[in-house]
Amino acid sequence: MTKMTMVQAINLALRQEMANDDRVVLLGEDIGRDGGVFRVTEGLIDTFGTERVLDTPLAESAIAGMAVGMAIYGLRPVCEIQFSGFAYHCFHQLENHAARLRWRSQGRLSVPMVLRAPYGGGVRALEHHSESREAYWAHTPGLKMVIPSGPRSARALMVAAIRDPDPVIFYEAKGLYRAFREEVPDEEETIPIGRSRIVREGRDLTMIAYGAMIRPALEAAEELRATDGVEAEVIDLLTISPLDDTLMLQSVTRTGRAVVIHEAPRSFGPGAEITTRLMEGAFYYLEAPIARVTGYDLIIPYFSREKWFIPNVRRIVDAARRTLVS
Amino acid sequence: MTKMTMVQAINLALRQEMANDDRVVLLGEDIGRDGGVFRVTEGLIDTFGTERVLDTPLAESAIAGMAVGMAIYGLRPVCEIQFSGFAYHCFHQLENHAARLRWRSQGRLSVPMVLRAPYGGGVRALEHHSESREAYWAHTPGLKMVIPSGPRSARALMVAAIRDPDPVIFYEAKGLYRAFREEVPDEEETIPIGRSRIVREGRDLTMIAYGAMIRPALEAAEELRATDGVEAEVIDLLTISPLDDTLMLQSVTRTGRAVVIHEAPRSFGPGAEITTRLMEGAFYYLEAPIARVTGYDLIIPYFSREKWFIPNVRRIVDAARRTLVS
Amino acid sequence: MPRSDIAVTDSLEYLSILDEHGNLDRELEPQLSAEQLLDLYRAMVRGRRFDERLLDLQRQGRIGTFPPIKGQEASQMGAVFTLRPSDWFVPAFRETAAEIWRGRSLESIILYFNGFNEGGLSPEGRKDLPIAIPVGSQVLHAVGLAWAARYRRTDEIAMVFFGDGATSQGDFHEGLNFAAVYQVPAVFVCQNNQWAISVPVSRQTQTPTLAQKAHAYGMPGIQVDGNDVLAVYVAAAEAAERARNGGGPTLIECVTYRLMMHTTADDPKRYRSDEEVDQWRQRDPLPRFAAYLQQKGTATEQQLAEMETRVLEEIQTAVESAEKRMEELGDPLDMFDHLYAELPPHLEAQKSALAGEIAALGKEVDND
Amino acid sequence: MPRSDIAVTDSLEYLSILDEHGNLDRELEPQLSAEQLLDLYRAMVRGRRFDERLLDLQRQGRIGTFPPIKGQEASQMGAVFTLRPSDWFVPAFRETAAEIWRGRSLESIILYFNGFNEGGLSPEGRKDLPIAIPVGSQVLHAVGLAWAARYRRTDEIAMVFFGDGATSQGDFHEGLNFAAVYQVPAVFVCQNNQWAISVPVSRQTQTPTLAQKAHAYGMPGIQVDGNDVLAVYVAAAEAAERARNGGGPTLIECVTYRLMMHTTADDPKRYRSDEEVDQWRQRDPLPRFAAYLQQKGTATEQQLAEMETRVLEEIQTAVESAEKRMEELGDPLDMFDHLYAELPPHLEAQKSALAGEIAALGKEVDND
Ligand SMILES: Cc1ncc(C[n+]2csc(CCOP(=O)(O)OP(=O)(O)O)c2C)c(N)n1
Ligand SMILES: Cc1ncc(C[n+]2csc(CCOP(=O)(O)OP(=O)(O)O)c2C)c(N)n1
Ligand SMILES: [Mg+2]
Ligand SMILES: [Mg+2]
Repeated sequence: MTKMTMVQAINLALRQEMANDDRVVLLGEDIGRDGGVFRVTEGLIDTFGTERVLDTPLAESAIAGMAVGMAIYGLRPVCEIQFSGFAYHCFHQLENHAARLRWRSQGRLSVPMVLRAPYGGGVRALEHHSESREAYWAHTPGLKMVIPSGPRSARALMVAAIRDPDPVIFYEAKGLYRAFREEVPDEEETIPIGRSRIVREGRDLTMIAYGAMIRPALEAAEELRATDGVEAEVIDLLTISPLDDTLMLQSVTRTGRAVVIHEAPRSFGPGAEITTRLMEGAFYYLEAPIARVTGYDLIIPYFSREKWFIPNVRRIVDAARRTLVS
Repeated sequence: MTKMTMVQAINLALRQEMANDDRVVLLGEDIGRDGGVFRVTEGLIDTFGTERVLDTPLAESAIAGMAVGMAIYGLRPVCEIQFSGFAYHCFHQLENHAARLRWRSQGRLSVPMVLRAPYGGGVRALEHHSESREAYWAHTPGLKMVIPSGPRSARALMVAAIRDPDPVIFYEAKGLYRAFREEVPDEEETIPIGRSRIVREGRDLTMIAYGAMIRPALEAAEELRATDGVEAEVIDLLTISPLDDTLMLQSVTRTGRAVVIHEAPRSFGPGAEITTRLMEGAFYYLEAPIARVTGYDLIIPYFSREKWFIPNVRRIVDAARRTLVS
Repeated sequence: MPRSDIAVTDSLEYLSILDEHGNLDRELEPQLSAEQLLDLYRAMVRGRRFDERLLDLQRQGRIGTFPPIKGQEASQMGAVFTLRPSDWFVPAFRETAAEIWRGRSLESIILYFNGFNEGGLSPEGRKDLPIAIPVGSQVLHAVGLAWAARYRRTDEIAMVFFGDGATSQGDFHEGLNFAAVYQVPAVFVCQNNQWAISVPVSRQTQTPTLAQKAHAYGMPGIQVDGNDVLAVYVAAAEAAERARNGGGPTLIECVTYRLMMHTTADDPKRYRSDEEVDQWRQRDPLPRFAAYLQQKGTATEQQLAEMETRVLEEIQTAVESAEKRMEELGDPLDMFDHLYAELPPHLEAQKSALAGEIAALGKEVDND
Repeated sequence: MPRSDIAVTDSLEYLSILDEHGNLDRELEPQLSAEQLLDLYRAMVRGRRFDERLLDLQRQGRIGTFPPIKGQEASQMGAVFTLRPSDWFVPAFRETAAEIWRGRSLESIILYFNGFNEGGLSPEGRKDLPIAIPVGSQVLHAVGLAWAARYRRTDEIAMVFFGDGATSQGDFHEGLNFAAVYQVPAVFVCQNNQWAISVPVSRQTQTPTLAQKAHAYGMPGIQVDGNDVLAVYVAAAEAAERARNGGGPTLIECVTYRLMMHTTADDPKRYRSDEEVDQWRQRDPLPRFAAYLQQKGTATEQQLAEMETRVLEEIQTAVESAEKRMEELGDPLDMFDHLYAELPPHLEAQKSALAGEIAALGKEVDND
């Protein structure tokens, strides 16, 4: 066990998988010499050389499209898109090809690639550098969409993503990169993709969140206990798609109340699917409308105002209280 | 009043707006000499010349990006993306720019463009030619997402879209292009963007649909009346985003039961947002779980199987019955 | 300090060996064996006749929309003929002759164009990608494949096909740039058939050639008479050898012509003249090559005719077997296969819901 | 029939007028008035000094991340100086000097880099786009603007800036192709500052110049010493005139250097040597131009120093007024403004929910 930041934990996952498996190659802008603008790939070029860590020219569609070709060949490319706000440049490569090739070839070919991208706000970044649009990928059949919530889950999910036989979009909450350290086992650890987990147990209310929203959710849960004597269960999705609704349904069947939290804009966002699954699967157990605490249906504002956009403990607690009194 | 197909009705809207307003210019692949692969722009190049109807080189990002520039200048470009499956090539131009420019410039600049694209199945097309991914655009703040359900609404919404001060993504159900004719007034008609409408009244159940799904919904409603004595209200959204939830909430408050229908894949699709809005706004009136009748979370299969993917009358009736007995 | 011209040192050439009047440049003529020449010719004839048959089937409603290749047989066969089985072949959607040469069955093509996902199954062990409909997008896959081939220290190369229209796409640009930067063993074959649906190449780009676009990437470019299978072969063989020997990528522009409609849903009379088509008919790659084979004594007219007969029989057999096969296919539940390596729970649920509906339907039908 | 070279007829030139040793090519020297020369110099100095001040502010935590322009003043000012107010200016994100020249206030730049959306407000009536962060994407907007300007029968042109890295993007390619096909009045200015963050131009592309990429589009390309404001001016003036007279677009590559970090979040020591930076410091565009002005008798050292002083005062005033302004700004409800021309109902609801929360918070605070 070593205490490390999420940046270090992802670096560890990449390093170990590269050491284990020479099919794993990295490509992206500034990931080599520079170690990535967030230093996630720091030092990997020194260990593995320019043959396995490719500093690419500046073109996201080429990064994704080339990775599709590499993956078809049998490699396990891990590409970095410098910020998720620039992943739309390669949307067509992901939708038209990465997501479809196994299906189009009747299972004969496949695209085991990972596309990493930092997402979300909270680091006073320039515009286009703070959005959360995981719903785009979650709505795309053929892709998997994963978002870890801290160092340990990031490491374990990254290993799983690299080994996954299908394309995985891997969003990294940049607000978590260096926000805290966690014990990460030195030996191998994976978390199966497509499985959520309970990070706090509770009988009165279910909170469903992921990524950078897990910490405010947990804090909100503590506050609710302290001030209202309410025990909130907190579920960390980890995988957004395929969405694991088993745990959340079990939980809501017990609690009857739910708050769904994400940074992404509200409308047509992940919270809508989560809410709908709960409505479909636990309708008769619901005691109150499910509440969404989300980003507004706006572009995330420049950083002087972003704290007003991103859900915080107060908004979560308020929503939980409204849910509890109904 | 003239009876016309949806292709003719959209053509009429374009023709009249072009005649009225020299800011309106069209651009896209094969929209000139060829009149568009579906003939929506047929004859317009003869009337308005190559200066206002641009046959572009083959590049969707350029079509959208050039339209952004034209719109900033003060024109009203209407671009055609030949099939919505190729609109992902210009995702970044739409998300990074079209959707943001008014906001980024504090209202000083704007992008009054329309991006037309045929979507959906039902015409035995090749792969990549039949998808429904309106949720991508609906989840994008700064865009509007419109889908007419027949000739008359297509004409009236197209006029509104062209006149709209903000960027509008306009999906045309290709299965409706020549499916039926409707009376379309010769004189001007518009439907306000952001407003849904009731296309069939009923007290027992609310069906919410749009585009090509309105006809099977109406047929299902007839069947339910005939066989079950049930009166279904059918709401045609017309605009997907901004989503008008007023009418649907009023309706469900009365009926207590709802079925949401779309061709798009189910998970993280438009139905999730619609369901969630109903859950949020009419929770205490709901008598049964809201049902979704949608495409599966698959790529729409090649045409020999597509009828099994696209929601049909039988599936809608079944879902309605399940909703009614709960 | 001055104002001076900058010289571009990458080569840019035009190549033609056997022209439409039968003139042959003996110095440039490739040394192909009789067997190779006949293989080439047979593949071109197979492409032509199968195309014609597909058009019939389409007109009879027995298959859906498809893109005819007529006129482009030399341009694709001359190029793909230089590949080894161990090389990677990355088609666009108008390379039917090349696909068949690489081992794709006629049946699978019929299935595909009749809307059966089963038509996507590529021959096992073959290094062929399925067709790519999103124009230009496949260029990047070839770059990735070629990169991986070199990473694995093989002598494999990747050859990718695309049209004149595709050169306008960002993916073409990004792909050629990456290929040149990484000096991957790739050959980029542009079938310039003069049209991208209704847009002529003169309105697709302002440049007089497509080959010169190579200069934007620092790679050699060559323009060849794409209806001259010998010229295409020579250009492709050179490019393939260069790639194999670590010399990096090449852009080849084959100047050819789409003699038929864009797809069967298209009506070319709307945008181009019969005269233009007639002119290009004079330059048909097949008769030119047939005459060459006869002059050279590689085959008699009679032998070539027999070859045609055998090809037609082969096609007939394939059509029959495909139609039989399609009667058996079509289980809707199959659409849930192959999206992911493992079916996730939500799709499992959707699949069994559909299975339930189908079972219920069956009962209804039984009860009728 | 044979194998023959294809000649590319579009021009490709290199231009330098005033080199780093002070050598001047008098034949090519542009005829600029003293006033124009001083305007140019002042704009370059303003760019330089403001940049330095922004860096101070950033290091003191008074603004957020920003991209310094130091070293690129000539490359942007020489080009933008040729525009008329009625022309369109389309920047990337490293054209601060050019933006200011066009009329953007120093305050708005400070606001922008300190995370205030209000910094996006461009000067009224100005035909300037806001900066574009998604690399290369703005190239297409310039094409649309230029097209529209011609459609409206104006004599306006559009000039767009981008970096060496941007030339790898599909949008660059698509934009130049569209521009050439439609022969729009656009000038494409590539500031080749040798680096795209940590990637040197030699790994961005295999071509020895970026200017030669013009040949892929059938337009003239010219490479200029981007640290020589006279050369940049001459090349841009020619291109602008060509565009204005219906001669179509031009690609200009300004060979320059980013003397500082990519942005203040970057550490260039990770990827480039101090020696390289030092070499380029010798080629700094400012001293070169200052010496020219003095030799020519346009201004004395003393006068130039006074100009600097006034520029510094101007900057000081702007910083003070921006900081004052920012104290007043920041109402969170403002983030709901300007997304759409009219606020739709769901956003109206979200806005009033937030207003309610803020009011409640206010009360809480009051109750404390
Ligand atoms: C990205 C994309 N945009 C549009 C289309 C529709 N489309 C199919 S083929 C075609 C023209 C292709 O022209 P070209 O590249 O010259 O190939 P050709 O058809 O002549 O073989 C178009 C516009 C598509 N398939 N993909
Ligand atoms: C589409 C996109 N991808 C990645 C980035 C991140 N990024 C910002 S600037 C930059 C390098 C740009 O290099 P260049 O075009 O040479 O301009 P310079 O920074 O040198 O002025 C990168 C990779 C971005 N802003 N947009
Ligand atoms: Mg073509
Ligand atoms: Mg640069």
